Parts: sequence; C-alpha cells; structure tokens
Amino acid sequence: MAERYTSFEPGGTRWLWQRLTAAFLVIVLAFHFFLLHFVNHADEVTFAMSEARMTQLTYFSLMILFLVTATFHGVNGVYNALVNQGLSGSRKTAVKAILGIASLVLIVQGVRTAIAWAGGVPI
Amino acid sequence: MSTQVPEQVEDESSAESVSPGKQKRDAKKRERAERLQEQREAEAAEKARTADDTYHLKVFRYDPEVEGKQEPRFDDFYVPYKQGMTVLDALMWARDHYDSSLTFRHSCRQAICGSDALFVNGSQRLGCKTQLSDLSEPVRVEPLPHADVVKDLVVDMEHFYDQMEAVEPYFQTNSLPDEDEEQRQTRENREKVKMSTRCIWCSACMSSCNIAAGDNEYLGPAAINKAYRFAMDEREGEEMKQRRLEILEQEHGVWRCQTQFSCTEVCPKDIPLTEHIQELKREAIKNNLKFW
Amino acid sequence: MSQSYNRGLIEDFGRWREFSAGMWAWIFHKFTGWVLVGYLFTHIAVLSTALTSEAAYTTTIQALESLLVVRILEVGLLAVAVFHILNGLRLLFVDLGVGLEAQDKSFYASLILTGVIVVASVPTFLAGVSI
Amino acid sequence: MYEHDVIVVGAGGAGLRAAIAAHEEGADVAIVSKLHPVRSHTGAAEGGINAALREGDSWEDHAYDTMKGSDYLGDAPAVETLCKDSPKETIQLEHWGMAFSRDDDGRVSQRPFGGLSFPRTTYAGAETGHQLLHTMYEQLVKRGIKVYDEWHVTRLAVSDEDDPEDRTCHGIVAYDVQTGKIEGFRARNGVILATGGLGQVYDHTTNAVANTGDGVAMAYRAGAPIEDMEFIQFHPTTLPSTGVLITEGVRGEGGILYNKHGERFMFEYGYANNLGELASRDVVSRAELTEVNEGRGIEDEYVHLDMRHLGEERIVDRLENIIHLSEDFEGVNPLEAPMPVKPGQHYAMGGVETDENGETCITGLYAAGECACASVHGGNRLGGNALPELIVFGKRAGHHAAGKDMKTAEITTGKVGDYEPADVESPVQLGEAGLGGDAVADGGERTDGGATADLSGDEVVQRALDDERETIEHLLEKEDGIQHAEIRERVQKSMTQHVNVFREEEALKDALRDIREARELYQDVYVADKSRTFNTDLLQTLETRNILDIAEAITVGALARNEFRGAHWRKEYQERRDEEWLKHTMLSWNDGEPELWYKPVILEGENKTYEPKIRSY
Ligand SMILES: Cc1cc2nc3c(=O)[nH]c(=O)nc-3n(C[C@H](O)[C@H](O)[C@H](O)COP(=O)(O)OP(=O)(O)OC[C@H]3O[C@@H](n4cnc5c(N)ncnc54)[C@H](O)[C@@H]3O)c2cc1C
Ligand code: HEM
Ligand code: SF4
Ligand code: F3S
Ligand code: FES
Repeated sequence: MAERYTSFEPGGTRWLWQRLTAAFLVIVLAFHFFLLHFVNHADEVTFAMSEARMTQLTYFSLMILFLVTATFHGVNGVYNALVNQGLSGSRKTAVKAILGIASLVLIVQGVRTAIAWAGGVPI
Repeated sequence: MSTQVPEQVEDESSAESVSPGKQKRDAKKRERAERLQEQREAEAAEKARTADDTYHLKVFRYDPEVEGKQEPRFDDFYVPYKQGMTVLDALMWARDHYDSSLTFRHSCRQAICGSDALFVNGSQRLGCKTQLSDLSEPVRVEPLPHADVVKDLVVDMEHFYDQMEAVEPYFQTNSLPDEDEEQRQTRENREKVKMSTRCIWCSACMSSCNIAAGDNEYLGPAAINKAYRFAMDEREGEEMKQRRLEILEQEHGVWRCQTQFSCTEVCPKDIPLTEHIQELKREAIKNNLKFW
Repeated sequence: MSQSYNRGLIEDFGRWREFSAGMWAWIFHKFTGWVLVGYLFTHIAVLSTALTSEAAYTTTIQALESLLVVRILEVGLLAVAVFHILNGLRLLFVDLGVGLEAQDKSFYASLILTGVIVVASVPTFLAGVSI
Repeated sequence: MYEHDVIVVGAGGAGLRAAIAAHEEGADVAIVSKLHPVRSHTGAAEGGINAALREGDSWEDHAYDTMKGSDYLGDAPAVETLCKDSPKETIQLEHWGMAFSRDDDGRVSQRPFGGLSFPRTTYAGAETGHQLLHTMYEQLVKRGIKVYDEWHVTRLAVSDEDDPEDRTCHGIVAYDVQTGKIEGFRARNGVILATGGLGQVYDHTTNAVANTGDGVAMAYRAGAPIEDMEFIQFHPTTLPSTGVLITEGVRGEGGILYNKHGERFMFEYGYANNLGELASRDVVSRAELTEVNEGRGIEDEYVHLDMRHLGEERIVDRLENIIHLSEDFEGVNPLEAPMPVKPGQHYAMGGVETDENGETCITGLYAAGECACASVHGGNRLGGNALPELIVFGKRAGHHAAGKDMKTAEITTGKVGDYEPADVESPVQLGEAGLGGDAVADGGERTDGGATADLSGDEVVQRALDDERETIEHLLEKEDGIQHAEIRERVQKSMTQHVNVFREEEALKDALRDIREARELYQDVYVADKSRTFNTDLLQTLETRNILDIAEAITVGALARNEFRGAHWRKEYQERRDEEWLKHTMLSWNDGEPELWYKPVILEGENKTYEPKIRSY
C-alpha cells in the first residue's frame, strides 16, 4: 500500500499537526505565562534568572520544543490563512519559501539565545 | 411607483415605414394600454396604501444591459401584507404589480427546488421559506454574496455546480445483487446519511462560507456533504470509501474548512454541515493513521 | 474571487454586522493568531539581545518593562493570547466532534472568560510601573 | 444550430430517465430544460413509488387497482406495462443508490396508499421525489450527458403535412435564458417531451411556477392530439394558503379528517364507508368540498387533518418533513394541532397522446411523464403511480427514440381505426384569436406562406427558428400593451372558479368566455423588460400563451364529457355512463382551432379484460 502513503496529502498532515501543536501549546504556554508573569514578575527579569533556568536540561529542551512548536503552529497558521484566501500558483510557492526561511531564522536565533543563556548546551 | 427604467423615445425612422392606418390603430392600442397600465399601477399603489399592513422591501437591482441599471442600486417596493406571506410571495407581488422586469429564480414555492436562495436582511435564506413576519423592516433583499450577479437577484451558479460535480456525486459499488433484488441497508445506516441526502443545491451554505469566498477552489460545504452522503453509505463498501476520502483530502477539500459554522446556520434543510465535514476530517485522519 | 461588476458599498460595507457567532470566532481567532506570531518574532528578537551581552539584555528588558505602553501592550497580548487559547480549545473540541450544537455558546463563553482573566490580571501586570 | 441524436425536453424524473435510457442505447443525447435538472418539480413528490415487489403482491393486482382507480379509462396495454416494469425500475433506482426508507431486515420499505389493495408504495421518507430526482441526476453526471440548462424550449420543429400522422419532428427551438440567444436544435432521431405538469392553469395548485404545460401546448400546436384533458386531479390535502401538498402518506399512516364539528366525515356521512380517508383522491376531495359547501367546513374554507394520535416518534420517523411544511408554510405544528387542508389542483391525467412506447402520432416526437397520456391514469391517477410512470415510460421513450428494437405498440395514435368525430357546443369561438387563414402547424401565421413538407430536417428547424425569432422580436419590440401577469391571473381565477372539482355546464361556458377574452387581450401582450439577460418577463409571456391553450382544452373536454367519471364530476350528469363514454376525449389543433374527437378505451389486457365495476371505496 505504498500508494496510500504518497496520496496522503500534506493538507491533512499539517491539519493534524496544527491541532497537536495547539494542544501542546496550551500546556506550555500556560506554564510559560505563569512562570514569567505571575511567579517572577516581568520587570524583575534579569539575565541571571534566565541563565539559572536555562542551565537545567529539562527546562532548556522544553523551551526549544516550545519554540519549535510555536513556530510551526504560528507559521503554518499564517500559511493556511493565506491559502484560504485563495493564494495559489507561484505566489504560493514564494510565500511558502519566505515563511520557511523566516521560521528557520526564528528558530536559529531562538536556539542561539538559549545557548547563550545556558552558556552552551546543558548536559 | 414603477421602478422601470424610463423607456426610450421611439425611434423616428421605424415609425415612418408603417402605414398611417396601422399607426392610428397602434396609437389607439397604446392609449388603451397606457390607460390600463396606469389604472393597474394606481390600483396597486392604492391597495398597498390602504392595506392595514404593508411591507417595505428594498430590492437589489442590476442589469448589465439596460442603461440605468448597470450601476447597482436598491429599489423600494411596498407590498400589501397577507397572513403567511413569504419573501418570495412579496417579490412575486412586486413583480406582477409594479415592475415586470424584477428578476429572480423561483419555482416550487415549497423549499424543495432550491432556486430562490437570497440574501435577506443579512443572511442567506430561501425566499419561499422565509415569512415576512419574521423579518424587520425594511426587508433588504440581495443576490447571494460571493457569486457573480447575472441580473437583479439572479446569480451565476456554474461554479457551485462544478464543485458539486467534482466529488463524483454518484453511487458506486463493486457488488450489486441481481437486477430484481435490492441491496440491503440497515435502518441505522440510512438514518446516518438521511440528513445529508436532503440537500437541494441552493448554494446558501457556499455563499455564507468565508473560506469558499476566499478560495475559489475550496469544494465548499455542500459538495463535501454530498461526498459524505456516499462515503457514509454502507452499500458502497469499504473500497469506495477509501476512494472518496482521497477525493476529500485534496488540498482544497475538507482541510480548508475552518469550522465557521455559518453554512450549518443558513442551510434551509437543517443539514448539520459542519458536523459532517468534521466527521470526514476525523475519518480521513483515522484512515491514514492505519498506515503509519 | 471573480465578480462581474463591483458591488461596491453594498458588498463590502456593513456586511460584518451580519456575521454570526461562528464567523466572529473565526475572525478573532485569525486576528489573535497573527498577533501572536508577530509577537513571537519580536519576542525572540528582543530576547536575542542576550547574544550581545548580559547587560544589554537586562537593560533592554528593564527599560521596556518600565514603560506604561509596554505594560498596556502586555495586557493586550494577554487578552489576545487568552482568547486564542480558549477559542483554540473550543476549536479542538469541535474537531473532536464535541459540542457542535453549542458552538455559539462556547464562543461567548471564551469571550467572557477572556475578559474576566484579563481584568483579574491587570493589577499584576501594571504593578511597579514607574511613569 | 446544435445537433444530437435524441433531444429530451425537460429534466424531471421522466426526462432524466429517458436521457439515461437513450444513452444506454448508445445515442448522442442532450437534455434541454428551462430549469436546472435538480430544480424540477419531481423533487416535490412526497409519497412514493408503487411497485409490486413483495411476496403476496403481483403486477396483476397493481394493474387491477390502477384500472379501477382510473375508472376504466386507462388503456390496458399501458397500465399493464406500467405495473410489469415498475418493480424492476424501482430496484434499478435502489441500485443507483437511492436512499429509500428501510425495514428492519434492510429491505426497502413500502406503505399503504389510497386505492391500493396492497401496501406497495415504496418510499424514502416523505421526500421520495427529491431522492428520485437527485439519484437520477447523479446518474446523468456519471454518464456525462449534456444538459442545456436554463434553455426554454419554445417551439417544436415539425414538418407540416396535412395529416399530423404524416408529419415528422426534426428538432426544437429554444431560448437561452442567460444570454437571450434563440437557437435551433436538430434531433436526428427524435425529440422526447418531458415537460411535466400544467398546474399553473389554476391559481391554487401543488405544482411549481414552472409547471405551465409547455410540452403539451407545443405538441398540441404542432398537431399531436391531446387526450383526456378534462381529467384534472385535485389533491384533497393541500395547505390553504400556499397549495403546498401534505402527502397522502399522512392518511396512509393513519391520519384522520375532521370537519368543523369534529366528525370523521368520511365515514359519518358515508362518502367512503370502507376505506374512509384512504379512498381515492377525487372521492376525498369532493367529500371535503361538500362538507365546506354544506357549512361544516372550518372558516368556510377547509377541514382538519389530524395525525397527532400517531405519536411523535412515528411521525418523526416517517413523515418528518410534513412537520416542517406545515410549520413553515401554514404556521401550524402538526404535533400539537390538526393541519388545515383543502383540495388543490395536483395532477393532469391527460396530456399528449402516446402509445406504450411513448411515441406520438408524429414521427420522431415522443412524450413521457406527466405531460404524456398513454393512458395509465385514465379518469383518475392513484397516488404513487406517477413516479413509476416517469421511470417506466421515460425509459421506454428513451430506448425507442435511440432506435432500440421494441415490441410494436398495441395502442394506436392519431386519427386511425375507429375514431369518432365530434363537436362541442361552445358559446364563443375557440382557438387562436385573430388568426388569418394561413395558420401553420404551430398555429401562428406563416412567415412566407411556404409549406415545409418537402424540406430537409435542417431546413424545418431553420424555418421554425426564423418564426420563433420573429415572435420573440415582436414581443420585445412592442412598446406597450397589456402585460402577461394580468391575463394569466384572469385565466387562473376563472379556471379555479369554474372548472374545479365541481363542474356545471354554465360555469364551463363562462370559463370559455373568459378564456376567449383573455386570448383577445393576449393579442396585445407586450414585454416591458427589454433586456436579453435572464428575461423572465418574456418567458412568462410565452408560458401564458400555453396556459391559454391548455385552459381551453381542459374546459372543452369538460364540457364535452357528459358524465361523471373519475376526477371529472358533472352536475348535470351524476353517473358514469359506460355505454357511451368508454372513450377518450381527443383534441387536435386544426388550423389554429381545437377539433374534438373520440377514441375508444382499450380494456383488453394481456390475460384478461377489465370489466368496468362500480368504483366504491
Ligand atoms: C407536490 C406533489 C407531490 C407528488 N407526489 C407524488 C407521489 O408521492 N407519488 C407519485 O407517484 N407522484 C407524485 N406526484 C406527481 C409526480 O411527482 C409528477 O407527476 C412528476 O414528478 C412529473 O414529472 P415529470 O418528469 O413529468 O415533470 P417535472 O418533474 O415537472 O419536470 C418538468 C421538466 O420540464 C422542464 N420544462 C418544462 N417546460 C419546459 C420548456 N418549455 N422548455 C424546456 N424545459 C421545460 C422543466 O425544466 C423540468 O425540468 C406529486 C406531484 C406533486 C406536485
Ligand atoms: C496555546 C494554545 C494555542 C491553541 C490552543 C491554539 C489553537 C489554534 C488552533 C486550533 C488553530 C487552528 C484554527 C483552524 O485552522 O481552524 C490555530 C491557528 C493559529 N494559531 Fe494558535 N493556538 C495556540 C497558540 C498559538 C501561538 C502561541 C501562536 C503564535 C505563535 C499561534 C498562532 C496561530 C496562528 C497564526 C493561527 C492561524 C490563524 C488563522 O487562521 O489565520 N497560536 N491556533
Ligand atoms: S447543504 Fe443546505 S445550504 Fe448547502 S446547498 Fe444544500 S441545502 Fe443548500
Ligand atoms: S462555513 Fe465554511 S469554514 Fe467550514 S463550517 Fe462551513 S464550510
Ligand atoms: S421556490 Fe423552490 S426552493 Fe424556494
């Protein structure tokens, strides 16, 4: 049934991932908000505190995962919205490329920041 | 009261070639006709005024060919109200008594032919199934949004038909019993597809869906519902169901739906469209998970 | 979308007034989603000041946080995020086929709940602003 | 000019079935319809399809019931064809996926219906017609059959030999509603008319606005005789304000009729002591009107149909859409209150004379469905017998037109054999108003005085096209006059007043006078809307002419038939008179005037002769 595989259009996959990431985000985002606005108030944020958290492996990897899912969820959402408005043809390809690059830059930048905080990948 | 575009003055040259006798006769006829017409309009206006209850309709008008109607506009009609009068009745009255050029599709008057889906006071409804008494005045009647207007309230349905026909909207199965024996179907299964078979192709749902408005290739709720009708019919068998899901999984198939619910809200046949679309999405995902 | 002529005002103006609950939910969800993506990008941009130096990071953050506008914007962001989350949950349930009949009610509930949460958290957010 | 082997006019049940059949036979077939197929009025049928499918039932019983129901005016070969073919055709629909209601064992459900000796009405909820129409349209899509939708057929292209039996139909002329183009369609093999009902002749009808009897009128004017036009069925249960039909299924399931005093009048006043509410439609319609006329009606207009005792579950299961109809169109919730009902025009038993293969006396011209008269319904149609007629005779006509070898028909068409010339005493001149001597087959004036008999098919179509262009140009160019709506309204009112369930001589004559007057007004008709785009004003003006011709035909037939048979009740003649009237009323359009004649009924069936019996229920 190899055929079935290929006929599984990305439309459906992306739809499913949009939901799955959303479900994941609910939890992580709530955690994130709570931690950074209620437990530690935003104006008290310093590099040191971030550094303290980031050096923990669990927290670090959670944040990386958070970044990746949020990026996927957000960028894919934007892309979907554009396709829903009838984006097609070469413009669609272009948008796809731009969004892809943007996500990549975002993730790279985010990961670099996290590493800077942690002072290298925490082990 | 007539909202007819002013008639053009008769062309001189065409009158010349006619014999004087005929001209006279014509003139007389015209006079009589004019009198009749005036009388009729006066009567209609009188009736409308004296009736205890008249309804004020604002009707969208447009005709690509008639000068003066090329720029879309709204016309006002005052229609005497009778118990049980529908928007369609009111339009017919206005057409027959005020302006015979008022154009709209209609046929069955009983919500089964699906010809008269209109945009009434801001939502898609069947004219024949909408009681005037349920509406606030003035009743604004427009052609379906997100479709090309052909004339007045008539829109081009071609695109809608294309979408409906894109989902292989016909029964297919590989195993039929003898020609004098029916296929068996459980009551439950017939119950499951029942609502989906009620679609009358009125296009109200399609017109209400913002996604369909933005993405011309989106199959739209009615076509997806049509596919649901077959995909869920056990008589077609598993193999066909796979095929149907494949059709629905295209880029512009079920995934485009953003669960706006407006289709479900406007469907005059109360078909739970969003529910059907959602069920198909889940079926499609389940179906694909099987192979992972 | 092709249109044989321009329905102009008739087509565009005032149509939103006729939107139903589900359509509003869709509009809001879209809007909030876009705002959130926008924020995500800015957020990372701001955070990456940490790449230059520790001090740069801390001052940027604290300078920003001391501004009232930023605080107010944060409340806005919270509203946006909360609505997106709540309505997102509503949509997830809809996808699971749960509560389709109550879709309008759940939308109103998300709105109200968003309002409540935002109002409740205003003090925390505005605390310690120096004007 | 467009060209196809077979052209089907109309896309209701009959037209779709005919097209599918012709396609099966390999013909290049196209449908030309003034409505998109799914908009056809077949979709409104609620009750079901009669078919002898079960053990304990047989086509012979079905035929017997149909003959009895027809009051012995059905032709046995047609009736037997219907009953024999119906089971197979119904199963065919099931095989095409039609969503029939189901029994516990998974078989299609059947229910009792008026005038049937066995519960053989196969149904899909209370929306059988909708399911049937859509199922067949789906098959059309599957086969990719060409449909010219929103093309209004205005005229048949028939050669004009003196005797209609010698004429040939070469095609049609149609008007493209969207663009205003007028085009000829050449049919190499044949034209099948399937234009449906003519309810718009009356002002209170269950029929659609599009049901203006176009096919009957076009065939009539082209020379094909029309048969038994006076037999109009009035349905006993229509909603008073709109004419929307409440299916006989309600009574089939056990619904009861009450008068003002809450009496179950069908029994208490002895209208039908055995079957009560399930008696044949004409019996129930007359009973209701008698109640109203004798002061026992509600608001002097209607009676009550009550189904509350059936219980909500059963009602929702089997008659769900009745709840919606009653609520949406009458504002009454039938789960809580009885529904107001009164008789309304419902079905035309008569139509274009055809044989059991759907062929008329004009070569290459076929008719099927409600516009045809084979005749299976005779004086009165049984509920649930029209849908099988569509699929059985639609298919036969399609096959025959596509050239399939078929058994020669037993029914003859046209003035052959022992027909009987006749006359009717009319108070006014009948036929086209203001006609010169030079009438052509279509009744209009000839453009160039030439005969078309020796022209080629293409030329006949071209000629018809030219004539039609002229007619339409004339209507559009005319700057003033009278508008069709007024003429139509007059005729409709007069017909409902004078040619209704109860008919008496003077009233019928009044109707003829009104029709004459309307015809004269029509001479001066004009179309105010000058647009070529979707000009419904023009189309309705054309339809109004058909309404005039048909209203006249109905009234003439009613005046001629001096007896009480089936749906045709005459005050002066309160009995069925078999010695004299076991014959069909035929009308031919002769130089713009109706000519009356009769032809005998065929009561000899395949195995037996149907002896007229008293029709009691
Ligand atoms: C409310 C109602 C309920 C009924 N219930 C039942 C029932 O339960 N059981 C039963 O057996 N029968 C029932 N009948 C009767 C039966 O439905 C009709 O007799 C039958 O549907 C007629 O089908 P048809 O194909 O002949 O015509 P229609 O379905 O009326 O189709 C006519 C077609 O011809 C086309 N047409 C007409 N004029 C022109 C023209 N000038 N040019 C081009 N195209 C044209 C139209 O567009 C349309 O497509 C019912 C009828 C009504 C009105
Ligand atoms: C925390 C919980 C979140 C939930 C439950 C959630 C839920 C959802 C869901 C279900 C959709 C899909 C709507 C549809 O396709 O019909 C969606 C769309 C979207 N989400 Fe989220 N989301 C969340 C967080 C975020 C975050 C953090 C961002 C920003 C990065 C974001 C940005 C978007 C965008 C841009 C869209 C597309 C909107 C559109 O249709 O235009 N979401 N969200
Ligand atoms: S699904 Fe409902 S709204 Fe859409 S076309 Fe069908 S009947 Fe009309
Ligand atoms: S309105 Fe459109 S987005 Fe989906 S739920 Fe209906 S199809
Ligand atoms: S007129 Fe047929 S649906 Fe309204």
